[in-house]
Amino acid sequence: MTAKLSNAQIAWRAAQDIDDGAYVNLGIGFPEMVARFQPEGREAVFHTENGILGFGEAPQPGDEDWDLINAGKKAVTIKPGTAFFHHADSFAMVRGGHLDVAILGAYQVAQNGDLANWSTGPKGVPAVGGAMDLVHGAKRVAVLTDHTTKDGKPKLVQHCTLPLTGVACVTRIYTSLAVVDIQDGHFVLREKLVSISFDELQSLTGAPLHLDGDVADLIAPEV
Amino acid sequence: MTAKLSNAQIAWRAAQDIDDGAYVNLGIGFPEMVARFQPEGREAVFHTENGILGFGEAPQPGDEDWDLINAGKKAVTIKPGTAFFHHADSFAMVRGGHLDVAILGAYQVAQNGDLANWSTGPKGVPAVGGAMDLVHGAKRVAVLTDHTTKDGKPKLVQHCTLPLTGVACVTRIYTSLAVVDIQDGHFVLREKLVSISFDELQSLTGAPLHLDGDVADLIAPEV
Amino acid sequence: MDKRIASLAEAVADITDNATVMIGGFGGSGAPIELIHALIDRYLSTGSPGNLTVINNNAGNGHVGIAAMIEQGMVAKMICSFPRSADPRVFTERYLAGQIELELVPQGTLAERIRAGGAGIPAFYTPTGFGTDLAAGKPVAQFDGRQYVQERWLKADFALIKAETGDHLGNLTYRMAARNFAPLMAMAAARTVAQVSRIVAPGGIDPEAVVTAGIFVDGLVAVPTPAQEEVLNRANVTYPEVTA
Amino acid sequence: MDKRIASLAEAVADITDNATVMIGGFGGSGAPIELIHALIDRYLSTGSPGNLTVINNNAGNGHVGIAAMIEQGMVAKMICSFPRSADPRVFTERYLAGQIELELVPQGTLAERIRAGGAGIPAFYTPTGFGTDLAAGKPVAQFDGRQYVQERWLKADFALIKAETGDHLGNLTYRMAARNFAPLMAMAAARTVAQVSRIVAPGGIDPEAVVTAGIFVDGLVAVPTPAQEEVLNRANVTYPEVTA
Repeated sequence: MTAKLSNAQIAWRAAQDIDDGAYVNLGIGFPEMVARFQPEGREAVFHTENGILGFGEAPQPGDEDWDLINAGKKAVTIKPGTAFFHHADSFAMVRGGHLDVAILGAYQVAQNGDLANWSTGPKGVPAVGGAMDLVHGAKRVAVLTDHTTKDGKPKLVQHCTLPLTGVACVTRIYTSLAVVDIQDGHFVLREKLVSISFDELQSLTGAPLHLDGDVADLIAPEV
Repeated sequence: MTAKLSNAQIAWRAAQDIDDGAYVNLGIGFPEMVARFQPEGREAVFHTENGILGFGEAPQPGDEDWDLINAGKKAVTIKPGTAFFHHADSFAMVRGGHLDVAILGAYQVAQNGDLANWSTGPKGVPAVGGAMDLVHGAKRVAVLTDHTTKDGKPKLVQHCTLPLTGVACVTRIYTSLAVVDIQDGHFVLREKLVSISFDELQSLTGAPLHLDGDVADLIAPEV
Repeated sequence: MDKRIASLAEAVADITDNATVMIGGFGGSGAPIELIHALIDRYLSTGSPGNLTVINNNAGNGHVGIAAMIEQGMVAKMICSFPRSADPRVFTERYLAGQIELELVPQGTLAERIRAGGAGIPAFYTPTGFGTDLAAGKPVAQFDGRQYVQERWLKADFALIKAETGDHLGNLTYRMAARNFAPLMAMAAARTVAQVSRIVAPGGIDPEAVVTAGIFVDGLVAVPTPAQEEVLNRANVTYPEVTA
Repeated sequence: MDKRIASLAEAVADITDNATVMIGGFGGSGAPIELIHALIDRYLSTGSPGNLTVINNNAGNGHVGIAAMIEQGMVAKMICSFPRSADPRVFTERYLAGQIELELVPQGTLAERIRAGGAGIPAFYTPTGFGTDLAAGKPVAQFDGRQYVQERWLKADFALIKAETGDHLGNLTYRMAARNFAPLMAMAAARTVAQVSRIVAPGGIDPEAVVTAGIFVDGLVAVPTPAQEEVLNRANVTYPEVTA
């Protein structure tokens, strides 16, 4: 069993790439952790689909106001400079290319940037939310994911077999083992854990990992 | 020379057809006079393209605030219940069918409801403003006009010869001599001045005047 | 002009069988619980309105609000982006049993389709959903080298929304993120009724602060201390209350 | 984050030759006179930016603001709905002499095209203009038995707008009908600069009252007592002042 980053560490790594003042949308669940790890001196402005820009952290338990929630229906708070708006204006921000980065989870990402993250197939109740809008709006669409499924199958694949969220939309993938860019229809390896060899990583990846310059060490603190 | 209604009297007549609480847009110039003649006990809500609903009368000279103007760039006032909004919301009100009536001027109206009121031809500087939006938005599109041009030519015509503002959009015409509806591609005479015969009126009209029930007397007070 | 309606029962009296009803809210924020429950009351006492198509971001949570409408069998079809919730059993069971239809729409497309309905735009192009199952069968077109999907407007017979302050003319303000879909739905429905926490005379809302102008609102009913769906669900409330 | 810009000159420094510039305002209400005049100053001292395409509802009035830009020869093309005014001579003379291009757009279509540019909607259908000269050559389509014209989004390299209060993050409020096109243009331009009468720290604007969220604004510059175009024109002001 290879050592790998925890979800929190993956989120930490993704947070390092967010500039001060960036407008950011974090997907429901795991990607929401990114907000905790903003580097010292940088402050991103967080957008949530249901009509808030610049919201703050979760309130103390018992202080929730259920008119003040994020897209995951979790209570948030306002900060100086928060703005409220309706859903059409909210998605104008998304679709109009005004967000600097959207960070989402994934079931599968293909080497051309196709993303599958909303449906595991025809069974059950389908639900999409704002994911299909986010992947075609933000300037950068990043994915946070374990490098493989629980049973060891690649999540970085040649072609997605699950229903697509968007075509050729992902620009960077932060996994439990590596940082991979999508470039000209290829996976390009940017960083990997020191503890894993290129060949091992390739064997856990469903499509060729290309090289474009040095591969840096992927290092994340205990968080 | 036949007796005819003054512009103010035409505006008065049009005002009688506006219900209490109706949402109304009045075109620049002559149609603006309609606001003066709201019948006792009725109060319409006036919309102006540049983002005000429910504005009030002109301010006293010297009291103008030039951030508070109507589409004709004339100063207006606010009233209790006024709302401000941006241009896209303003034309959502128009295009979305939320206005009860738009009242406009005309160069020509055709028997199928085509309206020409924005351009007298290729000479000069063309300018359209919101007219083309208004004619396709309001539930009723009424026109105020002299029955003929200054040199006696019909303004109610078989086909417009001037550039169109909109196709098959006008529903009623208030002229200096008559009230005429557009119905199934025909002019239908509803009211005429007592002093003019049907044949005289027909001779001043560029397409057949149909009858559908009684023709009422067109009576307007001195205003 | 005075658009005030005296009672919740009166506010929902015009909704007919087979109607399409937009209901404001995103999860519990902005959910017009009292209007919805008044509609359920009417259905339970008269058998109408039934066979409704409901447009909302979600498909109900727990056993109150839209979930309670579904539970009572009033809803034939949901148009929504995210029919999941903390307790989605009511919708899920009926959906899996084929007893309720679902039209799944990406959230931004849902919002834009409703706005388009209100703004007189019959169709528009969006990059959202291109190449996915949710765009299957829809016209596509290329603009400036990029592919887009054509989406149609969405209109409704009625909209039931929750606002914060309303004046007699129907001008509305909202409370924080409870705004969400309400201003759009108010534009897109033939008849819009708002429940508001506070009714004021015209002039009681700053003209700059009006979010929904009165032209989009047909009636408003005062509900001074509205229930919050999230709070009801955390208390395991069922509507109507099961009495022994 | 602090989007304040120290001077008007700095605020307009990035605008390049051949740029497309949206300028807020409807007639004099909302016209960002000080930003426009700063741009004219730059042009007069450096010869740049020239050959501009300007998007505004009108085409200038008198000899200040956009009329003064045209008079100085900076503007190659106007996109507007109503190039008439109390004193339209500057535009009229150049237009009739073939020295300036005009794209005439119905006012509601102009607003919606700008909103579409800001909202990522590359094209939409509208009933406006169908069957008229202004729709000549545009695709048409039928929806539910009615004919519509396809219109494209409108974007710009820069937007210059006037607002009332702005905070350091770029959140803006407007003053009465001076709002008009500004919130749309702020969305549709790659770079938006606002002149504001008052700058406040974040928190100085009620989150409910924000009309333009900071995400749409790149810079703001304080102009505490802005000139009103209408007042300048009634006083027969010419910019720049003709000195003896």
